[in-house]
Amino acid sequence: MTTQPMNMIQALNSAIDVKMTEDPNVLSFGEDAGYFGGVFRVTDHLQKKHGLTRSFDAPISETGIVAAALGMATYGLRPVVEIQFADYIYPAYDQLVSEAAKIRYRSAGMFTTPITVRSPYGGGIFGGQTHSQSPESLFTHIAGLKVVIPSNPYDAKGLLTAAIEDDDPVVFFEPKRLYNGPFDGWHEKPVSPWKTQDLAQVPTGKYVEPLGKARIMREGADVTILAYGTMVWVSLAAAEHAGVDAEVIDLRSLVPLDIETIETSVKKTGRCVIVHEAPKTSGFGAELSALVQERCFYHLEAPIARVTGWDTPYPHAFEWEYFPGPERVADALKAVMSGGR
Amino acid sequence: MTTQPMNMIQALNSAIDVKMTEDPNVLSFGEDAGYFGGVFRVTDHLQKKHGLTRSFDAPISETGIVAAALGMATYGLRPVVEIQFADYIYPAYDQLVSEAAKIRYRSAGMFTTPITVRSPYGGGIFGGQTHSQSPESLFTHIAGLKVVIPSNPYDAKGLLTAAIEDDDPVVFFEPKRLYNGPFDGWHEKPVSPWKTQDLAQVPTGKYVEPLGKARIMREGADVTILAYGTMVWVSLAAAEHAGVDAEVIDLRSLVPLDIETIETSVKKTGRCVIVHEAPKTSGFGAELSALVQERCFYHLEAPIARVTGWDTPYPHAFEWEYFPGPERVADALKAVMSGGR
Amino acid sequence: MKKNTQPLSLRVPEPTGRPGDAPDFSHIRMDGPGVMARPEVSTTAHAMLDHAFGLIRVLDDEGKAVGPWNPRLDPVTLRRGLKAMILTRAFDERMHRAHRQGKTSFYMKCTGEEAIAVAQGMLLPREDMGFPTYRQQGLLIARGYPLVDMMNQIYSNAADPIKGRQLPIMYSSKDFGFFTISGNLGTQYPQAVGWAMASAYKGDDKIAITWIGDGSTAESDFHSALTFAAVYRAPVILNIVNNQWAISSFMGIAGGMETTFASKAVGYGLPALRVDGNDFLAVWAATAWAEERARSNQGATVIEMVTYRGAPHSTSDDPSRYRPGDEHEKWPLGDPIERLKQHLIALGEWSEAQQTEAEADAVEQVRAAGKESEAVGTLGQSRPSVKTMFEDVYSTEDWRLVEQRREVGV
Amino acid sequence: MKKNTQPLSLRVPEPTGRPGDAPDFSHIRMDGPGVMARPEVSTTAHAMLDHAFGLIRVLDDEGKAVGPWNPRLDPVTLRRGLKAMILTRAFDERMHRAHRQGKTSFYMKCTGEEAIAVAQGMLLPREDMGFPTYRQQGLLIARGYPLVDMMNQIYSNAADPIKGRQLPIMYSSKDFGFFTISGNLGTQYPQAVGWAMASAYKGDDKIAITWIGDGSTAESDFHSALTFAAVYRAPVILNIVNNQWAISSFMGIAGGMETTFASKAVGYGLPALRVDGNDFLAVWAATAWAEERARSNQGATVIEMVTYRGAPHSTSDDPSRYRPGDEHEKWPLGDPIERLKQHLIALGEWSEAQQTEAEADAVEQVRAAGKESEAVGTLGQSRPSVKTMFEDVYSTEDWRLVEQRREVGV
Ligand SMILES: Cc1ncc(C[n+]2csc(CCOP(=O)(O)OP(=O)(O)O)c2C)c(N)n1
Ligand SMILES: Cc1ncc(C[n+]2csc(CCOP(=O)(O)OP(=O)(O)O)c2C)c(N)n1
Ligand SMILES: [Mg+2]
Ligand SMILES: [Mg+2]
Repeated sequence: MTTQPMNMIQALNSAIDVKMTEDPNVLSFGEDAGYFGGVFRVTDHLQKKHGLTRSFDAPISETGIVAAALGMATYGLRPVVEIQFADYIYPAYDQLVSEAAKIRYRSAGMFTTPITVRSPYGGGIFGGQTHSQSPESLFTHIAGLKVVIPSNPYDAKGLLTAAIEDDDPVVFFEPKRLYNGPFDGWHEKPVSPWKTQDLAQVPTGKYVEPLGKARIMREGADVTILAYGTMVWVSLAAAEHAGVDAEVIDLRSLVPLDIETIETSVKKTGRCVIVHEAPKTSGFGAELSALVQERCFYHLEAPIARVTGWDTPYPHAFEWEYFPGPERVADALKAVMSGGR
Repeated sequence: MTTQPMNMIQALNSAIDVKMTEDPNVLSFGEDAGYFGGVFRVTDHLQKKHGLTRSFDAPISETGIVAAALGMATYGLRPVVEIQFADYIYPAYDQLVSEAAKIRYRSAGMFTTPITVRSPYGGGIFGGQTHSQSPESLFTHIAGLKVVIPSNPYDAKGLLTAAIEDDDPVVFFEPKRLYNGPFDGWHEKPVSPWKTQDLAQVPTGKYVEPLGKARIMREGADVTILAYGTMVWVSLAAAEHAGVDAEVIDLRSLVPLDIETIETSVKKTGRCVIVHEAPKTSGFGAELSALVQERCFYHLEAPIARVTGWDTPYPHAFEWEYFPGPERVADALKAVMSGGR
Repeated sequence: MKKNTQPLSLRVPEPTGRPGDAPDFSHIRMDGPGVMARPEVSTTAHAMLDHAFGLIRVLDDEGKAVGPWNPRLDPVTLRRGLKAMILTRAFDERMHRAHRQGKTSFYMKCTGEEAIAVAQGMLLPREDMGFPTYRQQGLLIARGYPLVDMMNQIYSNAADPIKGRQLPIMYSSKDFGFFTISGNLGTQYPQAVGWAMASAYKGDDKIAITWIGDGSTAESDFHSALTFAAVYRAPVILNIVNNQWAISSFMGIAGGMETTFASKAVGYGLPALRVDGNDFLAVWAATAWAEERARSNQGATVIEMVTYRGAPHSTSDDPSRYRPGDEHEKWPLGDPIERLKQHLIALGEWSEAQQTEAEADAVEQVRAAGKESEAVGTLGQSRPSVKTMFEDVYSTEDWRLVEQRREVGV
Repeated sequence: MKKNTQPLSLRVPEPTGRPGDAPDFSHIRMDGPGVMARPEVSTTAHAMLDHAFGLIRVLDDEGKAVGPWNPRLDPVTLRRGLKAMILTRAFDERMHRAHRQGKTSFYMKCTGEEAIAVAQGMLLPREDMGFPTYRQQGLLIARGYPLVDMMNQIYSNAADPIKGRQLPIMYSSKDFGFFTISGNLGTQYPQAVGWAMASAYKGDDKIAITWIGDGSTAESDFHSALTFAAVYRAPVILNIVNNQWAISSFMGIAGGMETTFASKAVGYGLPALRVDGNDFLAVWAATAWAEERARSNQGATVIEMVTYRGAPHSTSDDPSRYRPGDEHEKWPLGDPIERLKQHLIALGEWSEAQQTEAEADAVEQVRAAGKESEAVGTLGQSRPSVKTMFEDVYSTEDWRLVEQRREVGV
């Protein structure tokens, strides 16, 4: 298949475009997502190419967007909707938790809801507390929902394609800090654009990266780092910074979770550091820590460490103190290497 | 102070009544919570006693109820609102997460929101998937919210009083299975009413149980059980059933969490079992497991175990297979005692 | 700078009557039968504002069908409607009793509201999806859904079509155009709009119909549904079933003392019809009007069905604690079954004897279904296999569910 | 059984013009100045339905104040209003420039909408709490809030009154009756209702006022706000600022082509006023009417302010990509500053020279404040101490925050 260097925005756009071309039941809508193509331009050109009724603007009602998508999905369509920022997904929370997640179960499979809810998430863009949140764990707790987070253009397209084709509702969080380049958390250094990266060589046609398979971004012997989204790149930088031979695992999908890859790695390394941007308490790192501990207890040589956002809202002026950067991750790596005491 | 045997409904009612009597800024409202006194009668008689404007019915709009309470709180009132079932709190999720939790922070303390959001939660009442949920972990992830769950009438009154007096927003979940008696999960045996229990001797006047203090319900040497709500009684029954000398800790408040009591106990016993009714993945048990592991790693003699609801919606016909009963908890205790292998 | 002459005070609305009081319905605008005009289906919402405030009625006090909304149904259809309402009521009676007998944990009746779902279920084909609340059992019954399947659901037994997953009465039937009921109020309303949008998107000809209670119009989803319906001109019929009560809260707590529920359509530019919901013919005619509008690509209609919840909210409820005991008797729009019966008798197409026979027949149908369902088992005596608890969470079981299922040993 | 004559199709509304097209505002109902009657404040909502569809205007094309809504303001007040609008615009200009200079990460202007917040901020005392969106900076400015404090917030510097916690322009000032702005659209609307209910509950005399954008009326909170306001008759003024655009979406995506935004009040039984939002006098008069209604315990009023968003949505936006470039110039209701200036000149109370002087003075005030604020520091150059990051999460720091603060080493 021909490939092309793409940034993450282009890769996501291409995934939707390819699916819309292939399947007339796929359509896309959201706030400013039609004519304008979305505030981050992920749905750019789709209206022009596929027509007004297949890519359109929606009223500013996140609950209405998800509810309408659910109704469409039970009709047989595969709507891909955009929530402008993950910080604004809460008004739709009831429709996602009480409806999307439960319609298949409560109807014994009579009705199903193959919707994809895309939403840019995460910080590092000076967005303040309402343009920076990482609410993924609020969805991983909900049986019936799938939760997917890519870290690079190649996966973004492959995973979004899988999400659209998936017969279950998928919440697809896009690390907006990575839209234009692989940001590693050294925020004072210039960011290199995606085109220099292998994972930005994206096939122009259709391909699928299956949900539930992690990607080992770096093999290593000493410690396993579990990360997703922007934190994958921060973790790679941190491993280098700390000079630790870390195995960096990009989870890619939190639900379903690739427990095998995690377990194999931690059993090999005997150590584990978990990194995410969301606040610590009840973040997805808690679940990962619990799972690793349950399954690898007798292999662990040090306590599992979590490096996360603080238990505060995301503060505008303290972006880089809040953001788990490579130094904080490196400190955790070193601590874990020395037994965590 | 004179005490009186009360069931949990009466104790909660008494807490609100006492506070309304003492403080004209305390008021109560919710769906059917006024004239009728609530579908579980927790606000019974309050309208008659304190007047129409201090205890009234609200439109069926959970988001409106919470938002109105927030507005009132910023004016200086201390509203106590009822969400009829915890399963119906999601429409209010945005107001709780984006507003209640953040108003103090984002205004640097200029505006504060001392609201109490009461809601019956949990299963064991044949309520099916929309009258049985335990959504507590979805609130523990939100910095700025407090989350409190009593397990007996005495604590219910003392903690609810503390919640109303607290200057932060408190989500107060009431284990509805315990409203009338201390249910231990042996669902085929008759339930003894509260009046036979010490913790149902409730002072008629005002007292406060501070938030953030756990209660050790049973001292023990072999293993620590962390539980809250109905699961406290299930855990006590399980310890007996398993014949294990378990220390049973009733957390009472999840945020703030009494980490000291937890840490001290697990360091003593070297083993830990966590029990909750919510689904396992990203339940509050995950956070507890991660915390215990981080703080007591070198004291642990077996993996920490979680006994929880399954990762499915709450199924009407399989209530007792879903509900973590004493047998499942006992199995976990035994497994942990034998090293968890 | 403040200009108050007297202190403010908080107003909390109260119903006209509480237990012990005499019922008083004077606050409800009642127009006589036949007085409301029937506008063309293409009329703009703004040009028919009156219909948001008036009351469309066809049957008069003598059981005669009068005025422009008379749908002129043939006697066969009328008798089918009457029988379906009778059957619905008989079903409700029996299942309510089944609850008292401990055969189920829960039941909800629609007593007094039968005309709505029955007429609409008959009028619209099954291909048109209904997004119901828990008081539209009449839709299934009118469409001939097997009573025994309803009972199996109520008993969560081994033959329950939805495998014991839901609270009793939360039916689901794709084939009968009955969307899986949610326990969460209001959520179905914007979903119906989305479903209707999908039909339009595909260039199909199916429309959607949905119902919401007076109390539940306060939910957020009501607003998003009407917004989306108006903006995308969705082919959907949006019913508001105003039965005066929401558990113990009278409709004033949802704003019903300030204006009509039908008038909620005005702010979205949607046409509204306020209809006597206890008048089978009025319900039919209004629905047919809305149907024509939807099918001809002219979009959604909001219909307020003015009725009265004759029964307790559910088996968990006791209305004698919060409303006058004889409110239902005094309800000015009467009983839908009585009124259609009277109409058919007035037409010479029905008799008291036939009524008695139809009632007996309904009881017998319900009894037979009950026997069949109880043979499978009532709540707790029979149920689907435990391993189904882990199915249908996702399209395929993930490792967590496999492990958890194994833990249960199934 | 289906009756369609032709397949359904999905309608997606489109604006009358896109880049390159000629602006076309013919879809917006425009009444002439002075034509709308001024009902008694005690009029029922139903008796003044017309006001939800008409347009209240006072200033005519010559700058004369005409009709029953003329508030007959004295020249001192008028000049104060004009100057506050000029200052607001000057502030916007400078901060927009500050963004281009890299001094802040973000800014939002209210160009063309100044009359609304300025008139309302002057009319209502500070004890009345305003629950704003991000385009009511005029409220703070009209009430004399220090410009330097606004800038300090925008720069998240060490003197930021809210300690660098929020995105630029998300001001908060209890003392000036300005509720902490939320980045989440709509949430403030029902909170304002709750605040007003609290005032009524206490028997006080304070009222609340709140604003929402045309686009944001689609949010759930809009519905809950109007429901609660109507049911509890809350003393609150509910403004809908219809500036025709919501980022790139024209108001038709919020239903604005189906009916007026003011008419959204009808379904709640609330009175509605549709007002020329670029007419300082009309804004003043309508607000005074609503204020009187609220203060005299007659409840809430919905006011649609018809205006136009002259500037980009924010510094992150480029409207030339989605709307005709000259739409603002062609906007039929003109510019609020120009119109009030013209009025004052027509009254003989103002001159072009005074205007030039006032503009220069405004620029100077802003420049002085800018100097003071920049002396503290612009974004990234100065900020509150890092340990404040952990404060105000709760009334007291819990152990987690203590530990996390220590981890940062502060
Ligand atoms: C989101 C949500 N909130 C609250 C409830 C609890 N509840 C169930 S029925 C009901 C009353 C509904 O009244 P109405 O809408 O008038 O319908 P009716 O029962 O009269 O048919 C309430 C409050 C619920 N099921 N879902
Ligand atoms: C809940 C929520 N959803 C989406 C957004 C993103 N957003 C910010 S402003 C805006 C447009 C608002 O338009 P309108 O209400 O008309 O106000 P205006 O900007 O025109 O003043 C959107 C969609 C948000 N801030 N909050
Ligand atoms: Mg009702
Ligand atoms: Mg706007």
